[in-house]
Amino acid sequence: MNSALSRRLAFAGLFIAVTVAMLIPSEGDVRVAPETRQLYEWIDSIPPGSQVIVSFDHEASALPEIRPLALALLRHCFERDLVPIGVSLLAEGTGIGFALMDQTADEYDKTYGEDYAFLGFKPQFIAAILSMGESIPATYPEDYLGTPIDSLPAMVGVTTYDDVVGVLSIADGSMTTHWVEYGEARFGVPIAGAVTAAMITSYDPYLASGQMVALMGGLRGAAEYEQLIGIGGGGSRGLLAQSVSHLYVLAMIIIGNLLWWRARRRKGKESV
Amino acid sequence: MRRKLPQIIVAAVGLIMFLVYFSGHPTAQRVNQTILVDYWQIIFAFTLIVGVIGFARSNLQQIQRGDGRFFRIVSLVGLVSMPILALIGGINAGSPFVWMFDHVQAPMQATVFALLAFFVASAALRGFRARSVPAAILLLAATITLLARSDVGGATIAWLPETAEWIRAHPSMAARRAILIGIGLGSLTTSLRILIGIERTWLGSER
Amino acid sequence: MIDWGTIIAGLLTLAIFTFLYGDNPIYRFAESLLIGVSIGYFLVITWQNTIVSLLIKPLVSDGRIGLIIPLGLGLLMLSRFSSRLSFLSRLPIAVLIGSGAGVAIPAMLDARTLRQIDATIAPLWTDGGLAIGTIVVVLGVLTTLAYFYFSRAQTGSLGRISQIGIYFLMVFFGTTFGYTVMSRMSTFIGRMEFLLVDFLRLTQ
Amino acid sequence: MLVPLTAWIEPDRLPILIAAIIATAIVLYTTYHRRSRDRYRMRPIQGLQAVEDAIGRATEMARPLLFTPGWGGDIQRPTTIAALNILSHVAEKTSRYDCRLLFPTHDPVIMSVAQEVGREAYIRTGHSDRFQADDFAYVSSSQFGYAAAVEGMIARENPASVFLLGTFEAESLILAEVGNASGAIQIAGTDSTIQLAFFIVACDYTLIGEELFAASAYLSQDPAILASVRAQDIMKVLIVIAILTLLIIASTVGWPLESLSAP
Repeated sequence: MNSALSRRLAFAGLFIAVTVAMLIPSEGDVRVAPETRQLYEWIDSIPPGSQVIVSFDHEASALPEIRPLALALLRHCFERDLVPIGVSLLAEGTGIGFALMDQTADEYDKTYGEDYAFLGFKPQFIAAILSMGESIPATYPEDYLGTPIDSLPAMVGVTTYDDVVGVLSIADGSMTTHWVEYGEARFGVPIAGAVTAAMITSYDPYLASGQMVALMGGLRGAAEYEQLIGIGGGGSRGLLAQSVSHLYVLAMIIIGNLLWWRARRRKGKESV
Repeated sequence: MRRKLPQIIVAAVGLIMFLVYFSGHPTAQRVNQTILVDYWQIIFAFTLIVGVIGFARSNLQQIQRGDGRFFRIVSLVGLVSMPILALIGGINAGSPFVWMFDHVQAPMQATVFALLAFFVASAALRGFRARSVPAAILLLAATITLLARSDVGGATIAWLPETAEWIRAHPSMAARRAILIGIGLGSLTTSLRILIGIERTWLGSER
Repeated sequence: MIDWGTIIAGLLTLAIFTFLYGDNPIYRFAESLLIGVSIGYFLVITWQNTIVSLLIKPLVSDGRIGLIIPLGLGLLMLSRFSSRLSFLSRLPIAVLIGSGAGVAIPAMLDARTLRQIDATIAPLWTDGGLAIGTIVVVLGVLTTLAYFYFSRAQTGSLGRISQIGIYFLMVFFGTTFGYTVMSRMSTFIGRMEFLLVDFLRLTQ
Repeated sequence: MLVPLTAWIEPDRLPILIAAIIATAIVLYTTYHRRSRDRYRMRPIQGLQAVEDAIGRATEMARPLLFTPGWGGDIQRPTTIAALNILSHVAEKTSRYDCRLLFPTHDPVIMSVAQEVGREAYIRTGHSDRFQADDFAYVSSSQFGYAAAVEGMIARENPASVFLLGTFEAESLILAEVGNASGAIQIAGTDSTIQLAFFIVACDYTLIGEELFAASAYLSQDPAILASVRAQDIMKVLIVIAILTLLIIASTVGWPLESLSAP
């Protein structure tokens, strides 16, 4: 079979498998991974009224995975009456982060400026993280909407990382690393991460060493978190399609190996 | 002079930034803040302008030459339309600028990202062969991880999730930690070389 | 009312998917548009958040004259358009590179080296017997470090040790591959959800 | 001006200062101690020959060579610097053989520096007339805008060889798969560990993590860069000794200090 054809067949198979799985309704409980529970318990232990920085360190492309994670976390924050302060290290996280906070705040009748705030984007992430550690008001003289931040009740008493409980980095890439290596290492601010599944293993050493307080990831992590807070959402949907797609990839690996073995045996016979 | 002065600046700024790390003194903090916010961020913004002008210029040249004219024009229209929309309607929720982001940029980006799912499938079919012991180990670890995180209708093998978690927290984490240490050292020595002035690649030509 | 936003988003989504069959003008149109729009978006956001909020406003309304220096350095970047003066752009780049290197040294030493060494150290045996997890971690860290040792040929005992390091690396790559597959599939499922639910309205 | 020293220095950061001084001393020693420097030989990294072959192939086929440093890095990142070192070597070769060199990037600063590096290499070989600054292009800062641009470039310009060296994130597999489908020889190298599994599968040769730094030293044979590879190796030996010693202490008498470094 030529390679262009086999590629297209593999593509078509994935399309069909996922589409079919999505049209079948599915429900059910999932096993909650310990790391997801750890993040849940960390947020649950924060006293109401405390400010926490929520950093939207992702782009629009990762939304399918990021959105359920962010929504579950923001809902938990608002339910516990925490005061999330939104920032973004990537330009595209800005609009998305603001929209997500807006949406969840509405669900819990929270008022902008009092119960939460959104400061927006600063380019050059390392510089942004370090300069917030020296002074948040100097880094963000005004919020995303152009209001001077000293007029926002939500920002009262917040000048450096010492005045917040921690940073919750919602990331689709390595931005959380920079929070750990510059924010935590230098200013000692606790870092928790909610990241795409792909990124999760790269943060394992930081979790193991205590440089991160908690870490969860992926659509699956979002589904687990939704189960913990008892609010269904995007994570729980699509889980069947997710599992089917995993099995599809495993099938591809097995078929690829079988074909290769057969070809090798045939070649071996010819040479004998 | 054309090479000396930049090198002096690098060494001076680098040393200052290095030293203020160890100080919590208000003066040190102010210096830190000035360099990080005023210098770093503002200079970056100007380099972006340079990049954008370069992009526009090279596209215009190619339009004149006639290669891919239509597509170059599409790019330029896209590029110019965003600042214009921002000027007209601002950048807050509900503005045309945000509409463009939500309905043009974001869906396309997410779809380019989604192409990856297909490339993963074809790479799995073509590339992952148990050719050698290391390759077989890679495949085994991948299989355990994937199976542990797929439960169709609640059906999973009982010991699988815990095994997968143990692998991730121990052997896998250990290798990642060693890579982290190694890259940390690599970054450290490169940074030191830049400050000392041994590393001059970034300076480019003599002219 | 026709929801033009969803229709446009849906068509553009399909246009990108056509690349799976091969490069074609429809894809190329979408790609060109994406490149242009994304540069425009980034330019606007950076202009608003940096040039306006950190430079123009503080300089004009608060009279922070000191900002003239970074402004001047920034303007020097524009010298790149002249081949005679382009060397001037090295000065602002020097500020970026110098400060980046300066902040990286302590960060790399602390976050990546000392803290990770610290986390590796734990008793290898306790009252309950050997601490298997710790032993595996220590073995993994040391053998993988040996693989990244460049000063000697990987033969003899160093070769054997670093071979074990390769096995650990492969476990890491395998685990990571598994998680990455999950991520990529989630993204694809997300796009399909948009196509099936919002665009084609085939399901709820 | 008498100020207590503690007002200026945070005591809990002292271990890092000490470590930084040791590291600096090691780098200075390996760079400037001439005798030990001249004796030093780095082990060849497997498959670096592939770099030369890839350049040769592009020339023979009279097709361009594409080099891109990935979306994740900026100019401050040592990975980027290492990639630019390799770029300098590659550009020297392409200038001699008059082979077109494409360098798309997501970062305007990297673009500026790469143009300088490229121009310098072309001047060195006496072929400054062949240098095309516009081929060192800023394409888009957005991850998938960049990916789409490079992907399109690979599909259309049909490069004979593709170098993916630098900091990559999710775009890695898009680029590697498209390059693979186009039949290009691909050499990848990155410290972005998650992407390595994909590069290993889709590319002809992959430099893992630190090997990228080492490759830039090996290719340039620049004594200063070689010296820093050696410095890293010395530090690694120190780390291994430290871990082993502390492990023995921790396992026998128990570790007396709470933590090695700042909280």
